[in-house]
Amino acid sequence: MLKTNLCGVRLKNPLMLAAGVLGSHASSLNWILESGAGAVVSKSFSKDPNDGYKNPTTVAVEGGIINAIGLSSPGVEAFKEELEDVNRVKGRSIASIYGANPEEFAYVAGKVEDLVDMIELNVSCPHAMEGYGASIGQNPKLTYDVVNAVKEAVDVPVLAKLTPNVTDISEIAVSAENAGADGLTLINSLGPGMKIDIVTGNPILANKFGGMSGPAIKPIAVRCVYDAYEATDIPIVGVGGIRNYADVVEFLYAGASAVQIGTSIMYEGPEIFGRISSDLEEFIEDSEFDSIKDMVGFGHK
Amino acid sequence: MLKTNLCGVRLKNPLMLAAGVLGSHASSLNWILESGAGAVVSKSFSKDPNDGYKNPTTVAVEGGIINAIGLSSPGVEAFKEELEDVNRVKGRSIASIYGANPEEFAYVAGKVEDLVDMIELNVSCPHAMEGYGASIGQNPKLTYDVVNAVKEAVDVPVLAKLTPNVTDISEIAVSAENAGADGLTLINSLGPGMKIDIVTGNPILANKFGGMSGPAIKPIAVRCVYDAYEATDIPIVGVGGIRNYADVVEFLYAGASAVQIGTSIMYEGPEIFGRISSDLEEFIEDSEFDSIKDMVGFGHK
Amino acid sequence: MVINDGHSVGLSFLRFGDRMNVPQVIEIKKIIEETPTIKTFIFDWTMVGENIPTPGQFVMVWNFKDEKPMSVSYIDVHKGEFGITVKKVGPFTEDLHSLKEGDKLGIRGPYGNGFDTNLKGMRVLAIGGGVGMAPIASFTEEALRKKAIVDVVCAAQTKDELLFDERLKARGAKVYTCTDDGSCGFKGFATHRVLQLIEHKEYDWAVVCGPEVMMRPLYGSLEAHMIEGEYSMERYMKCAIGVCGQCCVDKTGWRICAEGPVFSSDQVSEIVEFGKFHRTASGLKEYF
Amino acid sequence: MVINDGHSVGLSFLRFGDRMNVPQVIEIKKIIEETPTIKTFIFDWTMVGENIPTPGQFVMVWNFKDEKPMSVSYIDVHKGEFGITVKKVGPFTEDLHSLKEGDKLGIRGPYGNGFDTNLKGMRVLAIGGGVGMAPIASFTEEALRKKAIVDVVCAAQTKDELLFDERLKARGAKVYTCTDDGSCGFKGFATHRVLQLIEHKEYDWAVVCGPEVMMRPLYGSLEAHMIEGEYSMERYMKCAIGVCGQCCVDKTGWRICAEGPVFSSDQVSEIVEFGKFHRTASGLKEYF
Ligand SMILES: Cc1cc2nc3c(=O)[nH]c(=O)nc-3n(C[C@H](O)[C@H](O)[C@H](O)COP(=O)(O)OP(=O)(O)OC[C@H]3O[C@@H](n4cnc5c(N)ncnc54)[C@H](O)[C@@H]3O)c2cc1C
Ligand SMILES: Cc1cc2nc3c(=O)[nH]c(=O)nc-3n(C[C@H](O)[C@H](O)[C@H](O)COP(=O)(O)OP(=O)(O)OC[C@H]3O[C@@H](n4cnc5c(N)ncnc54)[C@H](O)[C@@H]3O)c2cc1C
Ligand SMILES: Cc1cc2nc3c(=O)[nH]c(=O)nc-3n(C[C@H](O)[C@H](O)[C@H](O)COP(=O)(O)O)c2cc1C
Ligand SMILES: Cc1cc2nc3c(=O)[nH]c(=O)nc-3n(C[C@H](O)[C@H](O)[C@H](O)COP(=O)(O)O)c2cc1C
Ligand code: FES
Ligand code: FES
Repeated sequence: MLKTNLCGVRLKNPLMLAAGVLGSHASSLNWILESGAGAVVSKSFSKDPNDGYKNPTTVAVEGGIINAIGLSSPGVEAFKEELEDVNRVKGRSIASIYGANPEEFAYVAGKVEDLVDMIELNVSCPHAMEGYGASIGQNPKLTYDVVNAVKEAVDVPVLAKLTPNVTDISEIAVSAENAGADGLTLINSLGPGMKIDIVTGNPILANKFGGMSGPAIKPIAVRCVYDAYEATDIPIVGVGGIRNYADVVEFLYAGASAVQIGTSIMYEGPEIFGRISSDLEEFIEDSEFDSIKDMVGFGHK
Repeated sequence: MLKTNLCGVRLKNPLMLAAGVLGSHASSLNWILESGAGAVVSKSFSKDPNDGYKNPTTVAVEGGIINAIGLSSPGVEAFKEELEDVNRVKGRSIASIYGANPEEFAYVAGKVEDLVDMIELNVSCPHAMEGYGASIGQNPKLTYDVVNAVKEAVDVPVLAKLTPNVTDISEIAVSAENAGADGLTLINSLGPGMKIDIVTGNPILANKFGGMSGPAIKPIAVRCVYDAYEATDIPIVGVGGIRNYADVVEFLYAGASAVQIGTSIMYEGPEIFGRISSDLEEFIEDSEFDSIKDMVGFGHK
Repeated sequence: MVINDGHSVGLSFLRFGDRMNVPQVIEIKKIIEETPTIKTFIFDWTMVGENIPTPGQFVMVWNFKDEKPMSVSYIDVHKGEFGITVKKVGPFTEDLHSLKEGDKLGIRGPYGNGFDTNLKGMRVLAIGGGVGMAPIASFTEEALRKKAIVDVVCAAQTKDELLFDERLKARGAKVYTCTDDGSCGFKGFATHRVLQLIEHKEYDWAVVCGPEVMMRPLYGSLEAHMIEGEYSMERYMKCAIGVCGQCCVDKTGWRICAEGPVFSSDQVSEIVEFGKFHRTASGLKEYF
Repeated sequence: MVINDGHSVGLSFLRFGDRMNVPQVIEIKKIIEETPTIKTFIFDWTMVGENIPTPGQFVMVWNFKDEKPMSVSYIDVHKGEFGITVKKVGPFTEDLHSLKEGDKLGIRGPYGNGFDTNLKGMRVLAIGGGVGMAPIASFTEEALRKKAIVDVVCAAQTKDELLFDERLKARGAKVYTCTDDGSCGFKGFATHRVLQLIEHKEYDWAVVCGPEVMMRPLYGSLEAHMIEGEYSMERYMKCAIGVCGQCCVDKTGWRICAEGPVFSSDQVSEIVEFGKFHRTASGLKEYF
């Protein structure tokens, strides 16, 4: 009943682990699959190793956390070993990758495409090509170039994961679609936000700013999915603040074909996947829907 | 001890009522002044009357609400009567205005400048000049034009209130500064966000989307203030999610010279102003600061 | 987990106050035709904490096109039911009247302060005009339960439109009906009926709900007779959670949705617009 | 309202779990020089609910430049105090060692599962190597309070570096010291000392904390002697709240910060990397 399909890839249910949360090792990815996720997305990794930012890298805020892990990554060579150990019998494995430019994205994607079912492009990292501190995903042209380069390099389906921190998310979504993205993942963390300690005046995160995630960002994530569903014709993976089956239903209605869960694992543990699966199944049984597919976009009327 | 100064206007304390919250009538504005606010900002009003959107216009979300009141306004002529009745002995009165183009903004500002201490420009409303649904405050050029037109029309200090829903808030802030804004107010409501009812599939707000406000948006508001403080040299009024004195301190450290409080009145009532004043005073007494001014920007080091 | 209660599971991470502020979509359990223009709608309701409605409070009702305030006219905490009673006056209320049992509505609340019902042993005059009888009915039942002695003046334009007179009689209140056309009981306005009553009978407390053009002169008469009490007011509502400011009244600024809708006689004297004007959705004044 | 407790007022709208996850900036109440390289820092702490640390748990310590995990080495719920014990090994710990009483640090937590201390009447062998004695000390005090019989093997490289041997002796534990250079007690590694002990004495339970190169062979010996127990592990930590995945261990994927840092003998057998490798900040494996 929860079975569905995303860009031609079959999923036992529409619940996926979000990138960067318990996604650094095969062992934790497998634990999440065993806990009931239909697919897992790895922590974003790059060509070369990267330590990320100093601690504090996370701090709690109302309704969630802000984080600036800083895209720590052991580099693609080391991470291939992890991907090889992911138990793809239990569920689907998706590699999240990042890079400084289209070539780096294409290189990393090519290195791992045989080991995964899909590739997700984290185009929300600061880019090196222009002088200022924006990110690839805040620029339609750069987004196009990255998606395009990866699509030319690999055969597995490619998801473009977009940042909500733009004036017009539909514009970026359309760019990614035009570049050949098989699907979109919305949203990466919000803001960024910051929290300042009132005793010392220090911004708490070592990086000062961090992306916001958790239940507080859900209304904005749902709206981004809703907008992108109207603007494009490719499947959408909804992510941002999901903590229970009702949140999943909201994302499906908004137009998501599948969803990802990240921060709420902090409150609920990996068991969240099993719990939401069974609640969702019960919801569908009690409803007039026959399948996940029926629910996708139901909020557009 | 809490006395301070914003764009040359003296304030008995840095706490102000945010636009659109209990700001439609002189009576509620006076109530807020009596409750201890240093200044009140009116609900944004326009040249002509406007009913706003149908209900539901607000719905609760994690850590706040989303609202799409739709800028209801009785029009400037009717609103002048309210402004005349504001008790400016108790505190400062600020008119928040909106319009479809620079001329309308200037017209409305000119009509009320004698009745208020400052004017705040709500440049976050959808504009009529171009075809798409963005807002003036998402476009540096339009922001410049509106601020410039109002500055030429009036003598009272002018605050430009900006939306956080842009790729780069510093860019807009600098535009407003270049156009002559005396100060900036950051941030208007976030997103927008949406909430969909899972039983019927209906977006709950009649307008489908609504701006998010309340404690959940604070990290993003603090970051916007922090960024604008680095990018400009004009005073900043911080707003977004303030619920207690610690939140106020955070905004001051980030670079705000004064703050506004809106949604938290829903949880705390108008008494929030008196409570925060006295907590803030105690905080300053126990600290090494001598005044509000000392605290402004303390988080930048 | 069933779909309705599932919905509240979906909200279980909102704090209690926040959860109240999201419409709960539930089925209409029962519809009662009270008069040719008035129907009562009964709902199942989880009676816990602030969720439990009290007389004088209201809920916001969402018909998926608009959302409007309606007083709670019926409360059974034990059975887990409450009701609203709706008079057909325009597009929204017409739409509600077209619904059938089993149809769904979104409900959030209850909101507002409600009436004081701790009136044991007191002689209470409860006055309702038209659909203003809705909160008067739930008030009277609760006050009677708390051993008050309640006389009700039930006013309507005509006999067929008398609301809840039988229901309250059956509960033990003394009910005085009064119709504009004299088709039942006293002929004339509630104001006159009340004047007659209070000149001949002693009351310790009054509770009033109805059109403000009715409440204004009533307030004068009751004050003249030194009968204190509470008055329930209506203003155009948007948020109902005390933020938008739409429902604030001159000169105090009080929010009908938060400090009200019920005000004491003393408070009413400070509400200068009482009986004079209210404001439309845009905020423009409209005189009665 | 004072400035410190003011800070928690500022957090009072975060739910409890969230509040724990924001550093509370507090003064160092007392600093104790334990050995030439180890200092203990004592803090005042509000002892309510999940805020109360238990032996084996850790806190994240923020020195305004970096943030690192430190075990709780001392707990006095009654006095409202807890302590951490820090060995100088690099930039962060050196900075802590340079601080004076009255200086401030940010503390969040406590985190992790902690040791089982309900061991009434059981004969317990508690083994700590180096600064691994920090959680062993708070464990031993709590277990003694709960009427366990505790023998402690306190290991260090040299006599001056022995940690908490006197403190635990004073509390009623039998303490066996052991130094690599033989400057005090047994000469040699803890592993050997323990082997000697368990061949001659019966134990029902063991509790171990120290370098993994020490714990790995100890685990072998204790298992061989059928002595079950708990082992406290360390991994590079970032979030400490179970989201970043940095601290997960092969093959189970368990998070040291959430499912750990304490694991039972049975669990340890499933942690294949135990004693073999850990991961650096970038995620690269580093073999011991
Ligand atoms: C606290 C409170 C309790 C109420 N209780 C009841 C009740 O128990 N039974 C009942 O039948 N009616 C009640 N009302 C009035 C009810 O809300 C209106 O009759 C209804 O909104 C009319 O909507 P409509 O579209 O049918 O008519 P419309 O033609 O739109 O309006 C008719 C009149 O209703 C009022 N109204 C319209 N929209 C609103 C709004 N959003 N908020 C407040 N008033 C509005 C206006 O005065 C308007 O002139 C209550 C109102 C308030 C404020
Ligand atoms: C659960 C737990 C409890 C701990 N309890 C104590 C204790 O009670 N007393 C004590 O002295 N030390 C304790 N440590 C170790 C302590 O965190 C490190 O000694 C400290 O982080 C070293 O930082 P540095 O900058 O001084 O040295 P560095 O030169 O940066 O590091 C020295 C070694 O410390 C470890 N380390 C560095 N950063 C981290 C990090 N963020 N998380 C985990 N390990 C890190 C690494 O293995 C590194 O090789 C504990 C560690 C963990 C995981
Ligand atoms: C600690 C942490 C690390 C993250 N790392 C990544 C990452 O490496 N790549 C990425 O695309 N998104 C990353 N994200 C964003 C999440 O994948 C997700 O988009 C976001 O957190 C919103 O979902 P949530 O509210 O369910 O967490 C990270 C989020 C968190 C909390
Ligand atoms: C119900 C409501 C109405 C608002 N109306 C206006 C408005 O008319 N003009 C404006 O500039 N901002 C308006 N705002 C935004 C607030 O002024 C403020 O910027 C925002 O809510 C963030 O602050 P808060 O979290 O303290 O509410 C409104 C906010 C709310 C909740
Ligand atoms: S209806 Fe919004 S404040 Fe009362
Ligand atoms: S340190 Fe982040 S999951 Fe353990």
